[in-house]
Amino acid sequence: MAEATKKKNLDGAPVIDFDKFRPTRSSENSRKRKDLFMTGLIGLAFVIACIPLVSVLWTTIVNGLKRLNLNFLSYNMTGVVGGNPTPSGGYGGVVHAIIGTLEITGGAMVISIPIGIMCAVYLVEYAHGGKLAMTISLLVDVMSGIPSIVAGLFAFSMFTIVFGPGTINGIEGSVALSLLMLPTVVKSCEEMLKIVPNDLREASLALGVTKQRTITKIVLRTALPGIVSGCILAIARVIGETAPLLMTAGYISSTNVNLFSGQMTTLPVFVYQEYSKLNANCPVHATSACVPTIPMERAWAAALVLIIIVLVLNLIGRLVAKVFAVKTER
Amino acid sequence: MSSQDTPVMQPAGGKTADKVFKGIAYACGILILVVLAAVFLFLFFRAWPLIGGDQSANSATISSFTGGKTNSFWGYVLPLLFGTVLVSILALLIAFFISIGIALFISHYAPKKIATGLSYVVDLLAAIPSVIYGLWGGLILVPAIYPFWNWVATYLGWIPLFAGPAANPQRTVATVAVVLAVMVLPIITSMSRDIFLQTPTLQQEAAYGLGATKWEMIKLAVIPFGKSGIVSASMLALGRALGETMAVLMILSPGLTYSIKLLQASQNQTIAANIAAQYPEANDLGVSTLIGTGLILFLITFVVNYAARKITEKASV
Amino acid sequence: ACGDNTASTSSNGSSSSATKSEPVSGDFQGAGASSQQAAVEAWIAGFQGNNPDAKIAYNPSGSGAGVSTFLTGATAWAGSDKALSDDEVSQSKAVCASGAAFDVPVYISPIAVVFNLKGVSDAGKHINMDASTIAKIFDGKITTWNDDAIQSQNKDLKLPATPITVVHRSDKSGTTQNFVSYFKDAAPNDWSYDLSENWPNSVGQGAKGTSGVISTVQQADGTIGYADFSQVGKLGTVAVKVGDSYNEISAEGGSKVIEDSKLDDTATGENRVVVKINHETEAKGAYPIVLVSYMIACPAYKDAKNAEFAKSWLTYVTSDDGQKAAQDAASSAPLPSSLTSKITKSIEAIKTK
Amino acid sequence: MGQRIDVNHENIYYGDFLAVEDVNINIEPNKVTAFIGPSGCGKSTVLRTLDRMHELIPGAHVEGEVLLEGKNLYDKDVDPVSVRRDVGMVFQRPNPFPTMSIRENVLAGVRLNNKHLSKSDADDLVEWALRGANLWNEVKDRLDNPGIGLSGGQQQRLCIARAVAVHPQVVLMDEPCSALDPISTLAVEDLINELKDDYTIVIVTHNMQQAARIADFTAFFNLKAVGEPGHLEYFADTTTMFNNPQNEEAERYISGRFG
Amino acid sequence: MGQRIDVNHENIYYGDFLAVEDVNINIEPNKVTAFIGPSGCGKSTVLRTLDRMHELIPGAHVEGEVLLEGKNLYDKDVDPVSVRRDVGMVFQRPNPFPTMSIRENVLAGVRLNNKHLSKSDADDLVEWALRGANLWNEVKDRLDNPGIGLSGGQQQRLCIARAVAVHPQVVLMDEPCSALDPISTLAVEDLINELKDDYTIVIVTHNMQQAARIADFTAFFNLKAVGEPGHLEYFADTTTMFNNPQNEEAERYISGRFG
Ligand SMILES: Nc1ncnc2c1ncn2[C@@H]1O[C@H](COP(=O)(O)OP(=O)(O)OP(=O)(O)O)[C@@H](O)[C@H]1O
Ligand SMILES: Nc1ncnc2c1ncn2[C@@H]1O[C@H](COP(=O)(O)OP(=O)(O)OP(=O)(O)O)[C@@H](O)[C@H]1O
Ligand SMILES: [Mg+2]
Ligand SMILES: [Mg+2]
Ligand SMILES: O=P([O-])([O-])[O-]
Repeated sequence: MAEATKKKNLDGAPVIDFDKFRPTRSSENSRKRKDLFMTGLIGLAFVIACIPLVSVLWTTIVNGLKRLNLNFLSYNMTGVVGGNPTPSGGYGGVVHAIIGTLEITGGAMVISIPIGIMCAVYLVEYAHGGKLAMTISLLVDVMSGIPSIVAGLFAFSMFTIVFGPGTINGIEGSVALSLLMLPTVVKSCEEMLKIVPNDLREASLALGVTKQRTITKIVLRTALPGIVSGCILAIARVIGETAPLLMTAGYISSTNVNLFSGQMTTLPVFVYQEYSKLNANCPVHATSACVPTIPMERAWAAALVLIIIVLVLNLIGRLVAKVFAVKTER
Repeated sequence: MSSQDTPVMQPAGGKTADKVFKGIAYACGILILVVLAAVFLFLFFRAWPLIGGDQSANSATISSFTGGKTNSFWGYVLPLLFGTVLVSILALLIAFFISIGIALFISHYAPKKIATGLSYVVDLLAAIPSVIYGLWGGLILVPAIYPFWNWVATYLGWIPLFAGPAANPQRTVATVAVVLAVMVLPIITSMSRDIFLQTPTLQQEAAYGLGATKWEMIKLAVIPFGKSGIVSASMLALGRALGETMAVLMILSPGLTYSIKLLQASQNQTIAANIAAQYPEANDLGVSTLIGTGLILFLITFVVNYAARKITEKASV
Repeated sequence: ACGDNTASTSSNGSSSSATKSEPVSGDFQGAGASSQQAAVEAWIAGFQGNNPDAKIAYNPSGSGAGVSTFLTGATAWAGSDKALSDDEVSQSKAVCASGAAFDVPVYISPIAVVFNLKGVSDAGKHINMDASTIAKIFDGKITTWNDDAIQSQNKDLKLPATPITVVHRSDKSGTTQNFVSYFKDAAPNDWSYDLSENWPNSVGQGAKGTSGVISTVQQADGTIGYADFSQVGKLGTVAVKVGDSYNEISAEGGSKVIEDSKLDDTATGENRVVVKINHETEAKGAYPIVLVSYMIACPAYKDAKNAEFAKSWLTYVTSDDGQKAAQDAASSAPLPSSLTSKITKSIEAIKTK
Repeated sequence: MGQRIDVNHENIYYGDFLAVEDVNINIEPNKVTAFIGPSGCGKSTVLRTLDRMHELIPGAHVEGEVLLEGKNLYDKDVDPVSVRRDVGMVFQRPNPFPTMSIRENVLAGVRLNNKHLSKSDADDLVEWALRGANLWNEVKDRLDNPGIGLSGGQQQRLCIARAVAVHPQVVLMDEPCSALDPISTLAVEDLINELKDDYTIVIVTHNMQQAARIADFTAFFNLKAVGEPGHLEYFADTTTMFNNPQNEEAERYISGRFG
Repeated sequence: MGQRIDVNHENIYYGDFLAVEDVNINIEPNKVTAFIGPSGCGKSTVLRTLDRMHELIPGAHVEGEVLLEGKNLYDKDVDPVSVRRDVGMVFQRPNPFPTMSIRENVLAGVRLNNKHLSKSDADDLVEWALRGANLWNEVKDRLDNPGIGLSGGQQQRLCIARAVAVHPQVVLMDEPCSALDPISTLAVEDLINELKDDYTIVIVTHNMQQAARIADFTAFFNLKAVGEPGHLEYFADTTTMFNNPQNEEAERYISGRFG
């Protein structure tokens, strides 16, 4: 067919010799090889990463299971002397640390989740990318990089300056942790609010619903599963913090349920303290019930408990997210 | 049904609630600024004796921290800063490519069922506390990794970074970087996985439709789409690495030099681990000094995150 | 409270002759040296045997933090690996109801020089060294195990050419200070550094805490480090030259040094019992590298309950019962009788009511 | 009953950008008025000023008057929230609330305004609105299923039901059928025809046949060039517009028709 | 030059769900074949099996044969990557690569095989493809601007240019105009008319007028009920299909037409 005569489109178009661009066998092969190579590399990345990850979990589980039993979960560390068994037949436990962990993280949640959500609401629903909002969202990003030890120093400085030197209590730890949680909460909520389709806001507003109710009943409700899982990630980020809590919440071997007074032990701090003890002494006349390696065994068992708590939290979060899952179109 | 002739535009209820809600939202936004300012101010206040206090006492404190190697604050903090940055960047370098690989594996290579499981495992790993990584790194990894680093030092020793002899046990920057890489890997992985999964199907099909292989599709559609997400994930990861305390504390054999001999012990130390190591035995002035170094760490992470954020902004325009 | 392991009254109740006073009750807090932790745990258990209503918490946050906390008045006593400085003594006047704080030794623990050397430590053998050799090793002057300086003191051992890896504490530590103060006294020519709780040189490797040192030493062949006696486990220990003999580490050996030591007369302030360890002792069977750890208390408290508690607590801790409990729990050395009367006098000075 | 809308000298801005210029139009009560015109000429923009949705866009504002039964919507004392209650809106893409069942979607306008309805009142309202939206028979057995589970056409009718459930006087529709298949489109068009007995209806459409089929009046918007503000070029009853337009631009646009 | 496609006994699955059943169709070279039918009947699904895009959906698979000039695309030894190069595709919504300039978008496909394209070759190719897609005059001055900055219709033509730049034998289009305004639609329709000289074109459309205007052959797909598999109900040349269909279902569907 005489091409040029018919097509007005291609008038004046350069003539292309498409044979030149035909894929050659070698180019095809090299592309295929590259594809295969990258597939291999990506698979390999995965395998490489699995080695340490599996090793961490495996070590913790194997070492942790040795001492993880009901007794360990129902007693604290009072009256535990050296490697000797306690009257209940155990070797001390972590009930005080579990309570401390839950209360301190709970305190951090109570502080940071409402603030975080409202801050995200401000950024997404009210600020519309104004200058202040840009600054705030930039600072939130920056804040997410605050090292946990700095958060600890901050809470320590604040409490010792405001409430007098030597102040150590659970809520001080909560404040340190909430500083770490806050940016994570804000950012994940922000993301979640952003992906709520604008259609829904407009639909609600067009029904004559006030902005506040649109936000609480439509936007936040639609984003809820995402917010929940975001908050869980934030909790997971802080529940294992050790360094800031060493400074702020201290360490105690008995159970303290008062978040606002007295020292509190958390699981990670417990793990660290037991690791620091390394070995317990068994005097020469001790019976065979005395276990010299008991502190390390307790450390691993507590580490396992910590991992299990994190796992359960994750599961709960996912379940919540699934049950309330919201399908927005596309 | 009847059309009740409502008067036109009667005032709607809920105006007060509307205003209060808006006020709270604004206040929470502002609170972020206040909190950051508070962090800075409280730290600064506690570190004040470093500047406003008795300088000879300060010198004595620092000299006692360093065994007399230096008695100036900067002489103390700069090597720490160097060590902090060195370890974190190494960790990021190690983790980055592997994380992107895993993220792609989960988002585009693994069968759906496996991918869900893997994602879950990765999310879980992000939550493993650093103290556990510290235990694992110090007790399991250090002896296990020695043969490898020794091999590296033997055959790649001509590269200054790997100058031998490899310390035994390997409580070195290299090993710590590996542990930190493992720790930050889930962060980068899970964030970039989420982004990769969001790549519009349309873009991916556009690439496939042109006859792209899977990898070419990823290069054409997935990576460009995820670029800024990857940067911000890495930034978060770097932030975490910069401030990581327990794992470094429990593994690294510290030193206060500007050395880059990754395989030798007692070369570098990080600010965060140094604070944790010195804090328990520090007296009042010592605590001020440590808080001073903490303030520096705070400013550094601030600057790094700020810069990274600016990069992300530019990239996404 | 929830989950408490009820203290076994039977174990320590048998000989409660020392403490006849009224049982104390209430919540009491202490903080300080981590080295004392194991002993304090035992003391708390023992003390509660006689005073079941006393709740005692000890935070092993470290000597420095412990003293700082004590000086804010937040704790009833502090544990510390070193005696108070003059400054701290004067600061304490603000906290104590009257007078200044004082310190008494409560815990004496030998510091082991541990090593891991194939063919020696795993065969359960000791290595003999004198102060100067140890100092040179820890200063990086002696770098292989078969160095003449070592070999010549260990005629019956065939030492390998393995390089020596020194392992020291990376954190600030009372153990370090006590350890190097031994060099300063016993081998001053081979140890030029200032006395400090921080490790002064960059020889070898640092590790966090006693546990870090022990696990590092365990991890490689040719390592040598120092650690509290109770943590030695299966590692080899160095027998230290005292006079003409090489003495292995033992609790009694530790006591003997203290017995042979004088009080530090530079420590100003009433009731203070500060030991100046005689590292150059030639006493038979003595082991000269020891850590002496103190408890710090006020002679008078603003809170009468604290006063009562402090008196009763310190009395128990320094009693034979208390020292026995610590020996069992932490393989520490008992306080030598030469000190007990002074200590008792200081404690008696605490004003109750 | 529907209410009339009169727009006088309306200029509409996005920030500094004048998007639509000097619109004057009288929208008759209980009639269907269609807006047509090329893309970007400002049909949606004008529509959204009729219930003050326009001002939700940051920086957007309006000059001139929009009179609803003689009362200017943009008067100081007028609360935009209540304007939107009187003037309902249906959007291009169906947007039922994904967290709500069909029933709750219909009731959303009432419930979200914190009005408490007895169960029987609610049931009545749901049935009335869904019947009005021609959807009752299709969904009456699954009112508690999520609204998002319906087909596109059903979803759009659900959105119409939701809009009418708050008893507006006017219903605005922005290309309500453009995301629908032909069969669903027919259903929605039928519905519009029925709704005009009770409401004043304004509809934006790309589809001139649709305008011809359902509108009583048609407004043709145009724009001189991209970047220039759009304007109302020609307004007439639908028969005139499509058979005998007295405006050259409109004629050209309509005769360039196809589809 | 275009190539012919013959589909024999094709069953298409999404996992276990049989979406389309027993399709047999012969697509003539250098003609435009339109797929019409109600929503969900499987038009897009069938289209996507013609260049093996279908199998990209996890679990999706195909039974039967699709012959491209006699060669079965689904043979073991056929590389889907090269199939997709020979059979280009244009999608419902325009999807230029957002990070690339107009120029780079056009070259994206060619670059895959020719890493080092000389500048002049590249320039020629870009001009040729953009002219072919009727876009050259509109964009020739801003080839380095991002492709995403164009209007919808321009973007769609850019996507067509990108598809033809790799010089395929067949171009598949899935409702290429449904997101476009009428004027852009016209431009794309004109373009399709011209493209058939060089390519075999298969187009899915909702718009029967469009099919009537541009297609040489029309395939009517139908489905008995929701959840049932779709099937090819009737295939005929376009004149027959719209004027005198020999199939009752097709007749009903077409006469229910509007728009
Ligand atoms: N949110 C906005 N911000 C800034 N300008 C806008 C915005 N929305 C629309 N515009 C501009 O206002 C003008 C009118 O747009 P509008 O959406 O009202 O047109 P339309 O006639 O509805 O077009 P279409 O038929 O494509 O829906 C256009 O120039 C458009 O670019
Ligand atoms: N990704 C998918 N997974 C499972 N089922 C699918 C998928 N895509 C389409 N289907 C199903 O396959 C059938 C055919 O869908 P298809 O999209 O091909 O129809 P269509 O004729 O193109 O419809 P439309 O006109 O709405 O585009 C429908 O029942 C649909 O639900
Ligand atoms: Mg519009
Ligand atoms: Mg389709
Ligand atoms: O008790 P330490 O000071 O050696 O930790």
